Amino acid sequence: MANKKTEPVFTPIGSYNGENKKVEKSVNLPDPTDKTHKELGLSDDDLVKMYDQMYLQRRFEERAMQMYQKGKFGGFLHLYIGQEAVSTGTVFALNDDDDIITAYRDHGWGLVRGISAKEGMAELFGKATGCSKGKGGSMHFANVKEHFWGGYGIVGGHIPIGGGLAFANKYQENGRISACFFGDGAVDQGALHETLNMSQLWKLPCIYVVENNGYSMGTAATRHTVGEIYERANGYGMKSAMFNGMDVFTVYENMKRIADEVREESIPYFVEIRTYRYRGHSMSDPQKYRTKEELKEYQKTDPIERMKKYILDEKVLKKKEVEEIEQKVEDEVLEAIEFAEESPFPEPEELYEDMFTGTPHFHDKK
Amino acid sequence: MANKKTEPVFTPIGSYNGENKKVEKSVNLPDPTDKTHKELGLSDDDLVKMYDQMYLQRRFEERAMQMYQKGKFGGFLHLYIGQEAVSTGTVFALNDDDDIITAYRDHGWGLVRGISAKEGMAELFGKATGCSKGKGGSMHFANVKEHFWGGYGIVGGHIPIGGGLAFANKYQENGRISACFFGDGAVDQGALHETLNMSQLWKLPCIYVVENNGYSMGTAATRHTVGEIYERANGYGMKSAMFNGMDVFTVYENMKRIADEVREESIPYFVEIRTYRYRGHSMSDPQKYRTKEELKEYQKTDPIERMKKYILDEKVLKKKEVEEIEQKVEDEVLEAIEFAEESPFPEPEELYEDMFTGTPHFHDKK
Amino acid sequence: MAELQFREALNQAIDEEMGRDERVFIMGEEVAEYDGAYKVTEGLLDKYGFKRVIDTPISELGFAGIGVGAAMNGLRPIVEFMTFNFAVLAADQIINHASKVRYMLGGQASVPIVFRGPNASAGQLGATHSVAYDSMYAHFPGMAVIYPSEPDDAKGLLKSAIRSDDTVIFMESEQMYGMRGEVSEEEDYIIPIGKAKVKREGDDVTIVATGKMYHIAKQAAAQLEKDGVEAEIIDPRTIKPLDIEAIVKSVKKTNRCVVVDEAHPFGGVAAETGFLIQREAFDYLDAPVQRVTLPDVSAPFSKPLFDLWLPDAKQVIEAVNAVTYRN
Amino acid sequence: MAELQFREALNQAIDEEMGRDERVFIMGEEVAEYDGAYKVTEGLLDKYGFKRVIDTPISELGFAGIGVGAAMNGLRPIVEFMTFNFAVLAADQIINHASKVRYMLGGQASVPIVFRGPNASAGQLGATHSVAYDSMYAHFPGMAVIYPSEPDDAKGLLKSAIRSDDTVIFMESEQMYGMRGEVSEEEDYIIPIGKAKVKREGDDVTIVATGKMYHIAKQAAAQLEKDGVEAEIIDPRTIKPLDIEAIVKSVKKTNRCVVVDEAHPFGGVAAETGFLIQREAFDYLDAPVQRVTLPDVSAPFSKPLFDLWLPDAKQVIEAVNAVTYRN
Ligand SMILES: Cc1ncc(C[n+]2csc(CCOP(=O)(O)OP(=O)(O)O)c2C)c(N)n1
Ligand SMILES: Cc1ncc(C[n+]2csc(CCOP(=O)(O)OP(=O)(O)O)c2C)c(N)n1
Ligand SMILES: [Mg+2]
Ligand SMILES: [Mg+2]
Repeated sequence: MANKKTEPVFTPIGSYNGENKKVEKSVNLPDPTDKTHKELGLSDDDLVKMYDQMYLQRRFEERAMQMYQKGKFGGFLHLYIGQEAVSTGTVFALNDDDDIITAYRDHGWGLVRGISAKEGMAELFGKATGCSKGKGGSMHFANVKEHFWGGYGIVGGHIPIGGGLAFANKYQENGRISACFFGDGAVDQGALHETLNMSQLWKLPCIYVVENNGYSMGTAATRHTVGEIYERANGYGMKSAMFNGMDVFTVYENMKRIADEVREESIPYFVEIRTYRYRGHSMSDPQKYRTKEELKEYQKTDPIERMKKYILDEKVLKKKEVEEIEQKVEDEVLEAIEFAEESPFPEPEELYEDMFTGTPHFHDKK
Repeated sequence: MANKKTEPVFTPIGSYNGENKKVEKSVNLPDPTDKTHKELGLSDDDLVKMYDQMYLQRRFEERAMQMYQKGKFGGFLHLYIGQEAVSTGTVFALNDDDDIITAYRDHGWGLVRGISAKEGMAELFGKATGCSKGKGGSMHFANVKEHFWGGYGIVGGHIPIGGGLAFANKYQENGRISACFFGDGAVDQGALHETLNMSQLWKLPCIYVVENNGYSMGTAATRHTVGEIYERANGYGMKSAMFNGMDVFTVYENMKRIADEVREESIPYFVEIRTYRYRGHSMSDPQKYRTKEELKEYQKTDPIERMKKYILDEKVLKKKEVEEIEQKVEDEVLEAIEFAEESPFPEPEELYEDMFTGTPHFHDKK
Repeated sequence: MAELQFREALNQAIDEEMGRDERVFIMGEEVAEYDGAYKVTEGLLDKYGFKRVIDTPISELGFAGIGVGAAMNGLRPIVEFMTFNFAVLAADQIINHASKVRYMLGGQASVPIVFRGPNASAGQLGATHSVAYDSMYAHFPGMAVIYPSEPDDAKGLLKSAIRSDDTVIFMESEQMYGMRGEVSEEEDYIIPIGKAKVKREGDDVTIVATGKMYHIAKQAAAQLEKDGVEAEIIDPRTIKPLDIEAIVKSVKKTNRCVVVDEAHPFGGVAAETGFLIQREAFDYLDAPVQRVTLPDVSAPFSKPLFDLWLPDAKQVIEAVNAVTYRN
Repeated sequence: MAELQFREALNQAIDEEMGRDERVFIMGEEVAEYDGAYKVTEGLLDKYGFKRVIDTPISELGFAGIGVGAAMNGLRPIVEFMTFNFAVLAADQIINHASKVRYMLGGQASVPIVFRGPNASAGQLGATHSVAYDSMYAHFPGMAVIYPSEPDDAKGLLKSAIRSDDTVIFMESEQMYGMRGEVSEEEDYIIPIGKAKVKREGDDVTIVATGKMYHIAKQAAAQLEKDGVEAEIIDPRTIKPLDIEAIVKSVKKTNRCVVVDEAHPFGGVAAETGFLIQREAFDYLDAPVQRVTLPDVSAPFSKPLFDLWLPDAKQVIEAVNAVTYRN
C-alpha cells in the first residue's frame, strides 16, 4: 500500500489515531475589544438586557437538552451553547427591522429576536402554540414579524435567500439591511460563491457572516476549507472582517460599524466571527474529533461568564441582582416547559394548513 | 420612477442605449511573450504543425458555418474562431496523455486532439461516422482515446468533472495531469467554487483555465462577474496566472511552465487566458452588445495572422509553402464535408445504443 | 381576438402585470439588454428600467434563491431560466426552499414567485438541453406547474401565475415561441390555474395532451377524423393541480383514453393521469389507458434519431387504434 | 445465514468490493474519520486508509462531479450523500452528467459510479429532510435506482451496484440502518439488479412495496391474514429497472393490487406501477389498482402530524379492503 495511515492523500488528517491529540485549536480567537460598554455607547440597562438574553439562550437550551434526553420530543436538536455572544451582540447592533436569517442552529437567534421561551419550547415539543405552529421544530424557529426569517436545514441553502432579503430591501428603498448567518461548513457550498458575486455586482446591503465554530459536524474547519475564511472575500473585491465571537462587546462593536457602512453605502460585507460550540453537533454526536482539553480551553472564554464578570467588576449590578436575573430566566424557562407540555398538538386537519397562501390545492387529496 | 434608464440599479449597464458606444474593450490583453520559438524550445517543425492546426480549426469552422447556413445540419453551433491559440498552445504544451475537457465551444479542442476533420464534420451533420457517432453534435465533440473528454453543454457542469479526471490521475499515480477549460460566464457557477476548494484541499493536479473571451453570451464579463477573474484564486491560496491568449507562443510558454509545476507538485492552478470570440455566441446572435469597432480591434491581434507573419518573417517557411499548407487544409475540410454528406445517418436501432456499458435496461420499451 | 405569437402573449402578460404591480420584477440570463434569449422580454427594459428587468450571471442556484428571499420579503419575482434544463442547478432552491418555506415556518412567510422558461426539447440540442421537467416539479408538494400549448392560454395563465401568492413553475417551449394564435383582448384576461380545456370534442376517444404535445394530438385527431374516429382532446394546461375531474368526465363519455406526454415514461404526467383514470373511471374503460411518451433514452443529436425519439402523430394514432381495437 | 444489521450488510458489501477492486473508493461527508454519519462506513478507513475513504466538504455538487470525472477516468467511486435530500444540490451532476455522458459522447466513456445514502423520511426531521427521491431519479434514463428493504437484499444489490459499469442510485433508510435480518453468507453474494422478489405468497391481493414501505405492507398483511385475506407481497427492490413482469404475474393471479410508496402521489413509483398494471393486466383486474402514498404535503415536524403524514398499515388495509370490496 502506497499510503500509510498517518499520511494524508486527499483530505488532511484530523484527530485520527490519536496522532493529533495535542490541544490543537480548531479556531484561533483574535483578541476581544478593550473598549468599555460606555465607550461602545451601551447603557447599563443595555448591558443588563444583553446578559438576560445570553443567559436565557443558555438556560433555554440546557433545559431543552434535558427534555430531549427525557424523550419529550424528537427530531434533531442542535445547540448554540457557546455562541450566544454572536446572536446577542448582533441583534443589539442592528436595527430592529433589519432582517436576519440563519441555519438550523437557530434557537438563540429566535429568542433574541422576540420568540418567547414558551413559543420556542412549544415549537421543540411540536405543539400548535410553537413559534412555527409545530410545523418546523428545532431547525425552523422563525419570528417573521420581528424580521427573523428563520432557521434552515439545508447547509448553505439560505445564503441566497439572505441575499434576496437584501435585494428586496434595496428594491423597496426601505433603509433596512439584512444579515445572513451560516456555519464554517456552509462556506464550501457553491451557493455562497454565487451569492457573493451577485451581491457585490448588485451592491446588495447584506452582511454575510460565517460563525466559524471550528467544526462542520466532525470535520475541523482546516480539514474542509482552505485558507482563512474571511479572505475569500478578496476575490470578489468585497469588504471583510474577522473578529472574536466569544465576547459580546467585540461582536457589538464590529457589527455596528459594519451595519452602518452596509446601510450607508448599500454594499455587501463578508464577516468571519470566530466562536466555539461546546456541545456536539447534534444530540447523537460522540465528539471523538476533539479533545476534552480543547473544549476546556474555549470554555475559559465563555461569553456569559465573561459578561457576568464585567458586570460585577464594573459594578453595573450587584451579585444579588445578577442572581435575580438568573432566577427570573430560570423561572421563565421552567414555565416554558410547562407551557409546552400543556399545549395541544396541532389538530389533524392542520396537516393541510400553511402549505398555501392563496387557494390551497392538493393533488389527489381524498 | 426612481431610476433613470442610464442609471444602473443592480447589474452594471452595458452597451444599452448607445451610452457605451465608445470602443470599450471587454478584455484587456496583456503583452504577449517576446521569446522566439527557439527560445521556447519549439522546432521549426513544431511551428509548422501549430500553424497547420490553427488554420485547420479556423477553416473547419468557417466551412461549418456555411454548411449550417445552407441548412445541412441543425442544433447549436458555437464557433471558436479567434480563440485558436488557446487550444493549440495548450495541446503543444501538455503531454499527449494529459486529460483535457472543455465546454460546448469545443471544435478547436477536438481537432487539435486528434479528431479528424472528417469525424468532426460528420458529427456536426449527425452522421454515424462522427466522432461521437452523431449522438452528441457540435456541443459534444470528444476523442477519449486521445484524452480529450469532450465538450459539455451545461455551463460550469464539467468543472468538477475536470477535477475528477485529476483525482483519478492522482489516485492512479500515473503522472498525468488534467486541464479543464471554461468560459468567463462559467466563473459565476457555484460548481467552480466547490471544485477549487476541494482541489486545493486535496491537491488535485488540475489546471483550471478560464478562456475569458469578454462575453458570456451578450453579457460583458464586467457585467456578470466582479473583480479580476484570476484573483479569485487568492481566496483559496491557489496559484494563478493571467496571460494573453491571442498569441500561441504566450499560451505555450505559460501552459508549459504551469503544467510542469502542476505535475511536479501535484497541485491545482487557476488560469485566466484573455482572448476574444469573433463570431456571435451561437449562430442566432445579433451581437448588439458590442460594436464593430471593438471586434476590429481584436481582429488586429488575430493569432493565425500573427503566426503566419512570424513564420514568414523568421523565414521558417516560404510564402509558397505556407500557401501549400493552407491549400492542404482547405482540401481536408472540403473532403470532410463530402465525407459528412455521404456518410450514413445512424440506423434507427442506434437510438438505444450507447446508453449503457453493462446490460442495457430501458423502462417500458416496446 | 388578436393574433399573437406565443412570445408576444407571454410578453403582454408580463408587461401588464409589471404595469399593475410595482413589486413585480423579472430577472434571468440575458433578459434585459439582450431582450431575452428568445425575446420573451423584448422591450421590457425600455419600459420598466434597470431596476425591474435584471440581467443575471449564470448562477441559477444563486439567483433562484435571491428570488425566493425577495419574494418572502415583499416582492413578486419572475425568475427566467434560459431553459429548465439549467434550472436543475437551482433545484435545491425550488424543491427544498420555495415550495417548503411557508409550511416549515408555520405559515409565517409566503413565496409568491414564478419560475419560468422553456421546457422539454427544442430540436437537435442533445441530451442536456432536451428534458421535460414538468412531471418532476409536479411530484413535489407546494407548487403549481403550468405548461400551456397556445398563446391564449399562455397569456391568461401567466397573469394568474404572477398574481399567485404561492410558487408557480411556468413552462414554455422554445419551438412554440413563434407560433401564432388568437388571444383574447379582454382587459385583464385571466385564466384560473387548474382548469383543463376541452379543445376538440369527440365521442370515440379522449386524448390528453399539453404543451408541445397538444399540437401532436391535434395532428393525430385530424388524421383520425378522416378515418371516422372522433377524438376529444383535453389540454390540462395546468399540470398541477391537474384537472382530473375534467379528464374523467370525458373518459366516462368516450370510454377510452390516450395520454401524450413529452417526458420519459417512468412516473411522468402520463403515468399519473393514466393511474387516476383507471382508479376513477375503472368501470367506464373499454380498454386500458395507453400513453405516448419519449422512450427511456436521452435525447440524441442526429436528426433521424431525434425524430424517432420525439413523440409524433403516428404514435398517437397507433395508441388510439389500440384503445379502439382498430388494429 | 448470519444475522446482520442493515448498516452492517451495507458495510460488508462495500468492504468486500473495496477488497476485490483497488479502483473502488468511497467519499462523502463524515465517511472517514467520523466512521460515517450513520456508521455505514465504520472501520473502512482503518482498513483501506485515507486514499480510499475520503471525507469531503459540504459540497454535494462538487464532489458528485469529481466522482463522475473519476469514474470516467478509470475509477469506481461510491459517493455517499448524508441524505438524498442534500443530493438535490448535486442533481445537475446526476441528471445532466452521470446519466447522459456516455450517450452524448457516443459511447466513448462510461460512468460506473454509485450514489448512495438514506432516502425518504427518518422521523420528525421536517420538510427539508424527509423526501423520497427514488421516483425522481427513476424518471430519467440512464440510471438504475435501487431501494432495498432488508439487509440481505441490501448486501447483494449493493455489491451489484458497485460492480455495475453504469450509474446506480442506491437508496437506504436512516430508520432501517439498525434493523436486523438474515444475510446470506455465500461467498461473493450478488443479487442481480432489476429482479423483484415475492416476499409473501397469497392469492387474494398483490401488495407492491419497497424500502421502508415493505415493512408497512408486511404489518398490514399480518393483520389481513387474521381477517382471512392472503396478501402476496412483492418487493421490487430495484425501482428501475422495474420488474413489472413479476408484478403483473402476481396480479394475474390475485386480480387485485395495492401499491405502497413513501413518495408524494404525483408521478411516484405507485403511479407508474399502477399505470403499467392496468395496461398489462387490464382484463385480469377485478378492481382498480389503489395506492397508498404520502399526501401532497411537505413533511411536518409535529409528531401527531408526522404520524398522520406517513403511510401506515391501516391505510394499506383500507386500500386492500377497497380492492377486495370488503368495506
Ligand atoms: C446540503 C446539506 N448537506 C449536508 C447536511 C448535513 N449537515 C447538517 S449540519 C452539517 C454540518 C454543518 O456545519 P457548519 O456549517 O459549520 O455549522 P455548525 O453545525 O457548526 O453550526 C451537515 C454536514 C445538510 N443539512 N445539508
Ligand atoms: C447552466 C447553464 N445556464 C445557461 C446556459 C445557456 N448558455 C449557454 S452558453 C452561455 C454563455 C456562456 O458564456 P461563457 O462561459 O463566457 O463561454 P463562451 O460562450 O464565451 O465560450 C449561456 C448563458 C447553459 N448552457 N447552461
Ligand atoms: Mg461549524
Ligand atoms: Mg465568454
